[in-house]
Amino acid sequence: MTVTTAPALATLNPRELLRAHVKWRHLETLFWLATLLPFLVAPTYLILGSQIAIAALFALSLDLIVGYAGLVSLGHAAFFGFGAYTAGLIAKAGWGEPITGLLAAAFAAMVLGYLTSFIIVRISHFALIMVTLGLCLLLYEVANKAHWLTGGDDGLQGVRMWPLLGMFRFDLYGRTAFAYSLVVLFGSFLILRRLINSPFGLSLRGIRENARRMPAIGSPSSNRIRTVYIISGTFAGIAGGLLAQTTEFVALDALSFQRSAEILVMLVLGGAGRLYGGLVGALIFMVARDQLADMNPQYWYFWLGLLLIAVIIFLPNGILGGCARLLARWRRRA
Amino acid sequence: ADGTVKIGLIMTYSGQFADLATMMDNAIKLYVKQHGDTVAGKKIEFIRKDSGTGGTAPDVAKRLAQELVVRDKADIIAGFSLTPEALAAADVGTEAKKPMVITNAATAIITTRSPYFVRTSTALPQPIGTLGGWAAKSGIKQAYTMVSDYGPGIDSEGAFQNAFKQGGGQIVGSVRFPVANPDFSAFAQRLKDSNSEAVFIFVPGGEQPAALGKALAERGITPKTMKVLSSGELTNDDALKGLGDAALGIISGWTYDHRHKSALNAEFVKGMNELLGGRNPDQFAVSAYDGIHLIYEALKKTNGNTDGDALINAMKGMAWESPRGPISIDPETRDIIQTIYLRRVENIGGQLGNVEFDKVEKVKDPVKEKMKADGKLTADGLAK
Amino acid sequence: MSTPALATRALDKNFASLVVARGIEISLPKGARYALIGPNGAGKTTLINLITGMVRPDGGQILLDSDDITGLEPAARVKRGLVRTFQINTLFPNLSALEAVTLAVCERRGEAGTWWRSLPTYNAAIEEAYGILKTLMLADDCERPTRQLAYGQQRLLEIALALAARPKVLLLDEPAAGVPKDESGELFKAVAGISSDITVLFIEHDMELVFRFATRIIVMVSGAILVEGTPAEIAADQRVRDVYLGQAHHG
Amino acid sequence: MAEALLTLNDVRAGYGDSVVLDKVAFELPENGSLAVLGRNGVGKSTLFLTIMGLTTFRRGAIVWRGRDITRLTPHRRALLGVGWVAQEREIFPSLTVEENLDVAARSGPWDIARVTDLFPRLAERRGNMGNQLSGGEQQMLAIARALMTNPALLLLDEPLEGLAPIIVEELTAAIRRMIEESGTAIILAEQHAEIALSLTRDVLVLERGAIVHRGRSDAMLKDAATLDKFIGLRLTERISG
Amino acid sequence: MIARHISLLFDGFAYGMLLFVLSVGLSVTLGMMNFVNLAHGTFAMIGGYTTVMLMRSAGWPFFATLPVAFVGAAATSLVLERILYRRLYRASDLDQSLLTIGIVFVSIAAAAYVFGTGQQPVQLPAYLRGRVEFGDFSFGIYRMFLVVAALVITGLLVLGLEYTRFGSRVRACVDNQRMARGLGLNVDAVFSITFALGSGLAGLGGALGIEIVGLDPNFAFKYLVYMLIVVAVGGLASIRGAFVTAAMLGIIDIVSKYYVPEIGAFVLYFVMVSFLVWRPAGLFARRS
Ligand SMILES: Nc1ncnc2c1ncn2[C@@H]1O[C@H](COP(=O)(O)OP(=O)(O)OP(=O)(O)O)[C@@H](O)[C@H]1O
Ligand SMILES: Nc1ncnc2c1ncn2[C@@H]1O[C@H](COP(=O)(O)OP(=O)(O)OP(=O)(O)O)[C@@H](O)[C@H]1O
Ligand SMILES: [Mg+2]
Ligand SMILES: [Mg+2]
Repeated sequence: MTVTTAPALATLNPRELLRAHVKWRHLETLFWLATLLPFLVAPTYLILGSQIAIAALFALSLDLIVGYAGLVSLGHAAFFGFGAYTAGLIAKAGWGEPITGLLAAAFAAMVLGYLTSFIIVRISHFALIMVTLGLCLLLYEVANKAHWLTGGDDGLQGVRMWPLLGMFRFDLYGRTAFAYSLVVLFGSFLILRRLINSPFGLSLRGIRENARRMPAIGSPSSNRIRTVYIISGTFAGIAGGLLAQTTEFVALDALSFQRSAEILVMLVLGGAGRLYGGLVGALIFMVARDQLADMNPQYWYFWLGLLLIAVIIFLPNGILGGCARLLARWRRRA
Repeated sequence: ADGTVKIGLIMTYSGQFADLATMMDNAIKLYVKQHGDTVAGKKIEFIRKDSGTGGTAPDVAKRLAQELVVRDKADIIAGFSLTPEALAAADVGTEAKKPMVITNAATAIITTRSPYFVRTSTALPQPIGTLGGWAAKSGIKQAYTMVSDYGPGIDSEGAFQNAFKQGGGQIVGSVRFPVANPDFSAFAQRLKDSNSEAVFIFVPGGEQPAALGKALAERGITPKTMKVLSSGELTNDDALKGLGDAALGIISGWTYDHRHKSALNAEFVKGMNELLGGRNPDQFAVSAYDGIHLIYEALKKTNGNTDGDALINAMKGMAWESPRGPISIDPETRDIIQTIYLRRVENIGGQLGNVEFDKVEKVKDPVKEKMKADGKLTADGLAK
Repeated sequence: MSTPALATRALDKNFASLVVARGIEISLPKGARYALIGPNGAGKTTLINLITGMVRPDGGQILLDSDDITGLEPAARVKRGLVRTFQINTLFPNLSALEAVTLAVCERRGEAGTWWRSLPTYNAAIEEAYGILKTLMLADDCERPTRQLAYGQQRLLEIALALAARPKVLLLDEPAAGVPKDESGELFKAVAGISSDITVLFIEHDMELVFRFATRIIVMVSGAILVEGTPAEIAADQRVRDVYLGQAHHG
Repeated sequence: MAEALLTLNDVRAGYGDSVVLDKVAFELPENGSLAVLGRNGVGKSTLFLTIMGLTTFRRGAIVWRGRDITRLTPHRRALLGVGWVAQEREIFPSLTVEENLDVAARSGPWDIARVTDLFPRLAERRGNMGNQLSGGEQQMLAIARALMTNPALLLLDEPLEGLAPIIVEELTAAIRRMIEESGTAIILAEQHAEIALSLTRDVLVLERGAIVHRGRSDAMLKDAATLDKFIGLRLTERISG
Repeated sequence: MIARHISLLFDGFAYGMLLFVLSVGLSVTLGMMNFVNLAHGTFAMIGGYTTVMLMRSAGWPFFATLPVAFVGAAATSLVLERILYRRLYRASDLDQSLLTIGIVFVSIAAAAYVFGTGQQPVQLPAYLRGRVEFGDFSFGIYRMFLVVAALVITGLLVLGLEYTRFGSRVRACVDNQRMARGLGLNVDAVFSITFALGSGLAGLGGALGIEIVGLDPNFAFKYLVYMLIVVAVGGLASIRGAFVTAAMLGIIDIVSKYYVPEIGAFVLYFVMVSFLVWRPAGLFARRS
């Protein structure tokens, strides 16, 4: 055999090449159908399910900047927490209507994103990681100081949600919570999926691949970066809002470094820059943690740690990345 | 389940506050070892849930509470290392009508958030308020307060200042340090500048008590030069080991010390030493021990009936002898009524330890007493 | 005499003590084919960096169609048709050639900001990108990730990206380096062929190409312009031989 | 006659799963010189990388002075005396020019003094970071750096790219001297076929990863037909015509 | 009055030196080798427990335990480097973070299992405790000791890494492994040694830190943020940078907490953010 070059494509329509990347696969349909299974097979796991969906949305929003634009943030909890407190405070103030509350959370996070975006476009790489972290920690301290408003370390109490759509109250089993989170997740996913597969998405990957070249092809990178940062923050805020509404409680923890780090871990675990990476990562991380913690409440993270290490060693670029690679190899062999 | 009673334990088994859970869990093991695992003909079964995932995550705590109810069909939930966890889970207990026995979380208002909360640890203002009152009584004129800048810290600051002022004392200054704060020298300097006669200190357990104590010592602030008053954390075994003689003379108002003299305590300490490989139990341990005792006794009273309201009613007003002394559950607030001990750090046979030199009996949580006085409390102890 | 397509006035730039541009004055008429030559480290690439705004000048002005673009962002200059290639490949390692060029085309057409339409629906852009790749002999490898392309192929992709921007003024930094002779001939034909009213300034060390494709030649030495003239004049210039050409070349 | 310096037997190599080189075999005598010609993407650089041990090796053997080095790690090969000038120069960006040379240095005739009078420019830019050099300067540095290792075999992957004609002259002269005087062997990939052929004794033409022609350089230089067939030199004709 | 400020400054400086000894190892592994080694704290913790165990169980004197702490951490890191880190030198920052977070988890659990969840107080020898008075200045003895230790470490490292060929070799290997190999550098060896050095320093830092910041299983994670801040603001790969930054942060932190304790928690983060926005590459950026 000789040099492996692609089959002569002169005949093939180039659009097909690009469409191949974006077309909706059966596997995806399956995946989303599968998310409904818990209702039938695991009705007592719905609360966990809703929290997984929330984490998945959070991870997905992070993937936008980390996986696609290549801007690593270690402070994404800032948006998550900001959204959470917004949703929580509105409900506490007496307006417990979930959907409008969620929109408010999104808007608040968007504003926060807009304000911080001015700072973050000026830096990159390690500095960016640390600045995002720093901003998040600052926000955390502010929330802690604003005891009168946020309840500080005790957490925000008295959050009361009205029934969803005036019909479904948030029940002990978490049926409403799960359905609600799932719908929001799916909706957001569709939007973000489209965004990823748009020219804008392509330009984000361009920024990730070579920020120096972008201006030379006439791309105003910093606007793009700010836009995506704001969008990402907005969806993180939605995730936070969801958590506040479904748990009817907000704690400082929503703004903590751990949150930021944990969500990044989930994303990388699943595979950054892969659309489904965040979802898979959140799913596997949270389920693994829940199960391990039940088996061994004191030392479970020993096993979780091993899991992370194993994944990174055997499936570089996360679970999806690794699988993709194995699949490709297997295809070539065949 | 008919044959068994399921008790769900929600504690920070892992993470930053894991040591709390270590203490509490071992105390529970000890109690079961001593009193068997069947009560009123029912087998007691524990389901352990870790709420310590990634720091303090109340959403997790609440989820765990919900799952204990809907999946594990737990009859009683106990534990709650931290205030936010308890507060987040309050509604679960209320909706599911399941008793929730708090064995640590110490913010005063928790029990006012659900009629199914019962507390066997302490409401911080209990010991701290007592300490403040005692300080004023014992003729201390001025005090400076230093607390960690978070819920419990702020609670104790308030409690001490109120009690101290009511007793005629004067607060000459106060400062709050960040929760994460590796170095205290700046605050030590401020304290020194204040030339106050006495200082009240609250820091959470862990590495900070020792660090703070050392910083004070480096500034020449020791009980010899300034009266140092504090909660129990600053004078627990680990802290004292780190502090050394600089700690001699620190006065603390607290609920429990393993040196407390009583047959029951001696047995308790002995048992805990075995389980903890030589370490001595602290207030976390004893609170959990009492928590399980309360559950056992309540079950006996109801003959194994695990109906939530029945159990809560059984618990209300229950009184017994704990390793820390006589304690009871206030039927109005469902919070603990206990003896607060005033102790001084002394050298006992080459080892530093707390020596009780005074005590105030049957102390209630002053915060809720005030709420009651102001009519802010409903008949069953809930916030209006 | 029409206004020059591109001109610089007294451009200055120092890197610390090192002078890389001193009073640079060039003026390229529309449709001109200029070559910029000079010893290694003379400041040729830096000049392109200055013109395209990737390096800020210490002093001087840059005029495009006689309006001052000195203060403009690099991207904005590209939008006005001032486009460059890089001497050292500056590509998107994990994008396929097709994606990269399509991206460039979309940017030019101002479509790269829209996030609600899916990429494959941008028919025209994709076709155009594919066309460019064809002319540069990259069609067959157009869906392989850039990093997997041979160096020469990557050099070609450099130019493809530039062409995708539909330049009015095109600055090529050693476009033919790493490309076999005959292909580099094709390449220059492709570039020269694009349209006669496009102004081209190219840096090249391959004298055969220079003498063949340049209508005029600018010679830079240590940050300053030494001479400017027709190929014949330059080939004859003794100073140019001494500092740059060496003895082998005789017109 | 003495054993060959470097021998490749039926080598198949590539990147990961994709195979690039196949059935590549040749022998290079001590202080021999070999030109490797071919269009873009035929595998010239891959050949060099394979000799350095930096590709996925699949079949065949590489023998160095009678010793099989097929499984030897790259740095050991370098220590044996293989010097490599990568096509993309691969200067260390966070090292100064001087440090770039210094990290490579091994005892022998070539030292900083000697390389800097081959490329005086480098002396002037001594303190610059690797990424603050002009393209040509980087090329010079890459060559100089390889020389600092005082190799017995020098792999030159398009070393003339981006160099001013006058430098090219000096460099080619230097290479010629190396082959003739210091007895260094070279393998040279170059787009300027004439220069490559005029510098070397033997030539080898690759196409799609396989050797399609081997012979004497001078012969090929004269034989326009073959040249045309494999690399096409119409260009020169066009210019003259 | 003056005396108070002198001792404040001194305490700030000493606190800075604490941050320095905790972080300097990281500016080797993360800075020089740019491996996102979030498990730095793990190696610090190993050093800490080594010291505690030797002092408590084996009754070693404090000073004797320090070299062991260094070696212990270095040795452990060598093993991990062989089986784990080495595979990821070329991987993305993200993969590296994931691996090292995994290691942190494992190490915290392991420490909790082996040593228990409690604090590990140490009793320093008398001559390191308490304070000395110069007139009306008073300085903690241990703080002075920390300062000296930090100065020594800095001196040695600057000499060893910034003025020797080894330093540039490391940077070469980090810049471009393939080329470094091609030039005959034994990349694996260089990395192993450097990594061991960084982790050894972490271990030493951990041992020196206990007295002030205590030691429990969470140590591996608790101070990570501080470590990262020092390295980031100081500029990757710059030992001097780490030193100056640590000193500066320490002083700013202490002084601000003294004058405006209300915002005590903000200052450090605020300073970091503004510095990084002003100088993204850090104060003493080595790379250009
Ligand atoms: N960022 C920088 N800092 C300092 N000096 C630099 C920097 N960039 C380039 N230089 C120096 O400026 C001079 C001009 O560089 P430039 O790339 O313009 O040369 P050139 O004419 O393009 O050379 P070549 O023909 O080799 O590409 C070189 O000597 C180079 O060392
Ligand atoms: N990292 C890689 N992964 C996969 N394939 C590669 C990689 N690098 C090169 N190739 C492929 O290997 C083949 C040979 O590449 P190589 O760089 O050896 O060609 P070359 O002869 O050096 O070309 P040039 O003259 O442009 O330098 C090309 O088809 C190229 O696409
Ligand atoms: Mg140049
Ligand atoms: Mg090549």
